[in-house]
Amino acid sequence: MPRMRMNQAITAAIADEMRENPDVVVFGEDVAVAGGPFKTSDGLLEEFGPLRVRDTPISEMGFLGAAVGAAATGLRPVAEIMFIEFIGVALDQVVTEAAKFNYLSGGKVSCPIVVRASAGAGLGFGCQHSQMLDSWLIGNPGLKLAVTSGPGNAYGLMRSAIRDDGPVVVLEPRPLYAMRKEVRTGEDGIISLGKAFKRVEGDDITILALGSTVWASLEAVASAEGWSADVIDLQSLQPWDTEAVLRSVARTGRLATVEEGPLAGGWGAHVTSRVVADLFGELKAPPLRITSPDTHVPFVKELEDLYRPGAAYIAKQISALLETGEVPAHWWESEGAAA
Amino acid sequence: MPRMRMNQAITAAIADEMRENPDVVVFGEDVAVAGGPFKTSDGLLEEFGPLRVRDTPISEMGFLGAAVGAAATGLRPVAEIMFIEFIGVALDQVVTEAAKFNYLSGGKVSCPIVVRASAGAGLGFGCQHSQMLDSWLIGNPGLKLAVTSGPGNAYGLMRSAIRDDGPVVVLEPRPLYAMRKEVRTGEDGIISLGKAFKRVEGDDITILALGSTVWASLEAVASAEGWSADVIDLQSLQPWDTEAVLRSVARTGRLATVEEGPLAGGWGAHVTSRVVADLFGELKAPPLRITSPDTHVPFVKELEDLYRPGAAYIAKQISALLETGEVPAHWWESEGAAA
Amino acid sequence: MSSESLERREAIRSSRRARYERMVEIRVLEDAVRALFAEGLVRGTTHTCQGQEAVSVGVAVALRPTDTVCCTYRGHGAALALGLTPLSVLGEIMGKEVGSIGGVGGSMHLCDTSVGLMPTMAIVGAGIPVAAGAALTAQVRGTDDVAASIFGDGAANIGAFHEGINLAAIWKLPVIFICENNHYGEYSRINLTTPIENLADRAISFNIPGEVVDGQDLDLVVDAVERAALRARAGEGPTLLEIKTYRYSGHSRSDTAAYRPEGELDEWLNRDPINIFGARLVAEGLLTEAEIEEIAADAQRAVDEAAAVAQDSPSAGIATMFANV
Amino acid sequence: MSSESLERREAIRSSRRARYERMVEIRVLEDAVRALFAEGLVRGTTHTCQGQEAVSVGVAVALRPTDTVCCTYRGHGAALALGLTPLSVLGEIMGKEVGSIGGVGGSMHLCDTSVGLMPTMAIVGAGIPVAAGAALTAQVRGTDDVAASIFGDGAANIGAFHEGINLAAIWKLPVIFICENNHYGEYSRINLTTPIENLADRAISFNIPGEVVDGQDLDLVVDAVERAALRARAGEGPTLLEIKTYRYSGHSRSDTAAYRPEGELDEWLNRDPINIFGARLVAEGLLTEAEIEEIAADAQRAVDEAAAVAQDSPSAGIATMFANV
Ligand SMILES: Cc1ncc(C[n+]2csc(CCOP(=O)(O)OP(=O)(O)O)c2C)c(N)n1
Ligand SMILES: Cc1ncc(C[n+]2csc(CCOP(=O)(O)OP(=O)(O)O)c2C)c(N)n1
Ligand SMILES: [Mg+2]
Ligand SMILES: [Mg+2]
Repeated sequence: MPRMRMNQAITAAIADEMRENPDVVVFGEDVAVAGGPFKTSDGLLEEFGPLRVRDTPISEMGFLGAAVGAAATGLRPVAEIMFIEFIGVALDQVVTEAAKFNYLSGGKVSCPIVVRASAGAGLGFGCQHSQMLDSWLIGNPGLKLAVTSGPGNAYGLMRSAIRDDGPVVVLEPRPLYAMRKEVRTGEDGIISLGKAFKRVEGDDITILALGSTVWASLEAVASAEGWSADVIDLQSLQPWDTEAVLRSVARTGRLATVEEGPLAGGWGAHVTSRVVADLFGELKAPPLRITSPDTHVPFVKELEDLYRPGAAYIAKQISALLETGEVPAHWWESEGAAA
Repeated sequence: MPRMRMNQAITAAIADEMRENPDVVVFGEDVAVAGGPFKTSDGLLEEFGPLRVRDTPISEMGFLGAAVGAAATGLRPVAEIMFIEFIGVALDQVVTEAAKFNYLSGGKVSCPIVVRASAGAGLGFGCQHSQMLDSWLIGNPGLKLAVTSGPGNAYGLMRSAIRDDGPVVVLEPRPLYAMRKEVRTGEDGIISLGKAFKRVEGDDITILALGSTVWASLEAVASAEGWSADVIDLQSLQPWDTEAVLRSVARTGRLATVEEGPLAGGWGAHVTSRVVADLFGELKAPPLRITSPDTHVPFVKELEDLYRPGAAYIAKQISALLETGEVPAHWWESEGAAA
Repeated sequence: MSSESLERREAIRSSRRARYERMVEIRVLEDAVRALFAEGLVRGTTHTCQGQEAVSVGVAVALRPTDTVCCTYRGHGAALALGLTPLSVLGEIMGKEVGSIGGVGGSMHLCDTSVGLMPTMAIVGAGIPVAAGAALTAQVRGTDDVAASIFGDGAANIGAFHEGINLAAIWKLPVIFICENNHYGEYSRINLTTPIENLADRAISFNIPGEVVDGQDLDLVVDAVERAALRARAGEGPTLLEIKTYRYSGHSRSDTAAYRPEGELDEWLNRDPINIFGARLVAEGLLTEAEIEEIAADAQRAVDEAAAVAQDSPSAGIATMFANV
Repeated sequence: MSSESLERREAIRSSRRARYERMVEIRVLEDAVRALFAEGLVRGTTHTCQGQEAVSVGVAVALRPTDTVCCTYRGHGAALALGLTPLSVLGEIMGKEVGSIGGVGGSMHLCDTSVGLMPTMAIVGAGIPVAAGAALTAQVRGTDDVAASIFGDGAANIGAFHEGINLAAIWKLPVIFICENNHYGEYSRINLTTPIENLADRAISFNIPGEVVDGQDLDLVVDAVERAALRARAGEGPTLLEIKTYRYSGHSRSDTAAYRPEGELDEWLNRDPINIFGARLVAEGLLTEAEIEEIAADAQRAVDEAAAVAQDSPSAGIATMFANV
């Protein structure tokens, strides 16, 4: 299996789909000549030419709209939103057009667009360039949403996203672009949307993580004393792998979600509400949400590190839950935390 | 107390604030000469003149951006988004600019904008004009969110929203514009953002409702046999009245949220996850979410009525919860429902 | 339905008389729609296009059925012109299974891919970049299809207009931007929201041709769209057409259009597109006055019958709520 | 800090020599910023403006401190020109309490209301309608303040540009739209993304004056912005200025600008705004060659000192995470 960085794995997935299917086209700001601001499309222009790989003006509404029209007439556009925040100028095309076209055509017009976007904190880009923003995207019927956590699923999810007949948003945590791992490529490497991946198995609690928090969670578990956990990388949020999650929680009896992003509107609430509805009687403790505080992403490293749930904090919260059977306070609620 | 329709109460609230504060200005598409597509600004142009009450081009990004700039320099703009879906072309200005300006100015630039929007299903406007879309708005630090359920709180919340020093979105369920009730006007009628309102008191369960679902919930409770409920109109989603909700659930031991909108990403999950975290040991049953299915809003009346949680369905779900101690299936999961 | 749509489309492409008939059909259907709403037989809202028939028919004549067309909520006329049957349009408006998308959409949401009609969009301006995207497909595949977006004067002030046309210009996409200037966006006259006289001048921003077209004269509309289509098919890129016309009715169901200056409607009624084209066909010897009466009666009969059939048809069933999500 | 900002602002408004000094200060500070990043002393990203100093200083000279200015992430030059001190800019870039917003923002986020600088925005085009809104405040209150938005050539392709200018035009708002055309949006030369030669021509879409300005000549920039401000203060509405200039550095920290055609940078270096203005002041007898050297050395010293002070200052503390949300 080849070793690659996450950005290379994304490029490889797109290239593999482009080789198989002439309908796949790629566009976005500086994705062609420059190979992408994060080098997620390096070499595509050279291999597939300027008809299929294009730089756009700074016009997110324009080029996502063009992706919708191209998809509705037979292409499979992969469009890049450089930072997910920028979808705020173009959300309409994704959620109100693309996600409804199949419905609004009586099933005649499918809209297979992939919107890729870098997301998340960790690199000191400040509060308009550091959010996950999954909360904007999870509650829109007709729209799928996946989040990559490394080269392997970045490859596998991207291929599924391109093959999917509806619109899919793929969030790529920016700090992970440089992560290098072995990647199963080819058909075997494809990961279905909606499938979670259990990264570690354990007994006392089920930890659900996504993107960057997968690694923090694994680190927390590795250092855990006296307890073990299932660590499940959800991979997809819409749809999400209800079955895998319920199965795990039914066994462990406890649930923690580890989310990068505000408590308010975070995906953990959505998943938790379902788990509680189904497994209330079997839960040994209240579900625990480990999130960022309800504030903007700070620029300074020490603060940004605090913003993102880290391994030590995750371990601490889970240990507290296991010990007391109660949900501990968030760090920012503890006495003197913000002083 | 004067009797008024909800749209008149909104107009009255804006007018009262405009009389007290010359910085309050109003704009949006056809809000001035025509008095608003839903007559929520009727007469304002006549009383306050064209400097303060303006029709805009069809440019949501443009006029919400102008609201941000005007607010940042001292005015208090009340801008109308005709149907909340249209914020999809302008979300950036509300969530990425307005909500962050105070932070990004070290507290020097507050951004007191009010974005009013009609929302929700019930009038046969089809799937691009019938959603609540609270899920786009709840997870953005710095942004407040209120939902009116009738003339009284439409008046009271609107006045608070205009006085608030940060950006506030107020969702106004469209079918309620015509609802006529007595309204407490003046200072006494003002309702703080973040305060819930208990509309009925009962013992067996706490029902949290918002907007249109308040009325469906009250009807369900009125017809309930063998059980009674606290019916709490949340009124605000961001911030939401954690204290009132926890107090009630601590007493009743059970929780149901009644949401118009998809299960995925709905506000009920957010509230539920908090209640479960705090009151796990005291809950007598799993929290129940009563929502719309994860689909687009259908046009036909019978289907749209099904889409919106109705009184009979609410009563049925709650009765089932009380009887079995388990969360019943959603109607669309029942055998043959979709046949 | 789709072969019937195609036939209806070919009819107006090949016959001038059929074009007249189609304009009349649109007028009669739109009047019927307003009546149905007035009687409370239909719910929701509707946006009719009486007075603008020559634009719809002109575009449909000039384009091929394999071309793609993006329309707005004010889409009944364009849909009928492109080929959809009165039954499929009325059925949709009434929420019936026989409607063009099975009744799940209502008045604002029609679609028929067999004649190139994309889902009509109820968000102002949304169809502009979408049409550019459809043109991209043609460009990538090397076909000579074109795409068109029909949108209103009000839409010329929204960002998607600027971004969509700019993108099409820089990529030289085969797309025609058709601004159907009926002089009003909802209740606002264009001069109150738009600082220039001719929206066609905005073409300068994108270095593409922009042309003002008389929308009350069907032949001129056909001409202009044909020329733009020729350019597009030849790889010369997009064109912006501003077709000036007038909306006889209010903006939507509930609007009485009291905001119009006195006499304005009458002036436009004097230049009614159906009358203008009818008189021309009479002068050309292609129609007689008696046939004109007949055509009106036939259209009325056909629309009434379609309305009756739709009325008696089953509504969209519960399964449609969950299909195609 | 705010009275110091005001003083620094008044300095360049009243003294030509101070304008020269300020341009030099900007150049030196931007070079220092790149060095700090290169050394790994600062994290995140940064966008510097070497070569564009005359635009920043020209705007700041022509406008009053009570006017409002919206800038982008490429805002260090404008901030210094408007009056912010090197310490407040460098402090912010380094995330220090002494930074203009206390270090919570970083390089892309500066603000100082005492000289009219709104929070700088890292979303392309966002400041354009925001400036229109600030102008609305002046119009509603009847003051003669104006607002300005400084944005790039790339921003002229985003919807907010179209909507913001159109709104300002129809409302005749006292606002100046300043397109700082440095010929590149990230790694794309303007001709690859924009189908017209002069972005000023887009003013035609809004029926407002549009003017191309030589951005390497400070006096011409001051002139053009002053004229536009006069119009605005007189109630005549907005103006679109396209100020042509060049970005000597790459787009951001990591960009080496390898995509530039050979010789292009050299051509622009030949028309360096600091040299042009310096030579003019020498010709006018306002500066000597020796003073020019001194000014450079002084600026270097001042910037180095500010950097050292910032370096030794406390970082934004944990309380700032929760303040002002
Ligand atoms: C983004 C957006 N803003 C506002 C609306 C509400 N709206 C529907 S139609 C309309 C007027 C459009 O005018 P115009 O573009 O001239 O088209 P016409 O209705 O005259 O055909 C408006 C404002 C909308 N549907 N979408
Ligand atoms: C809406 C949006 N899209 C994309 C970006 C990413 N981006 C940041 S700067 C930039 C280039 C802007 O070019 P230009 O407007 O010419 O300004 P310059 O950087 O040259 O000063 C881009 C694409 C962004 N910040 N916001
Ligand atoms: Mg119109
Ligand atoms: Mg530039």
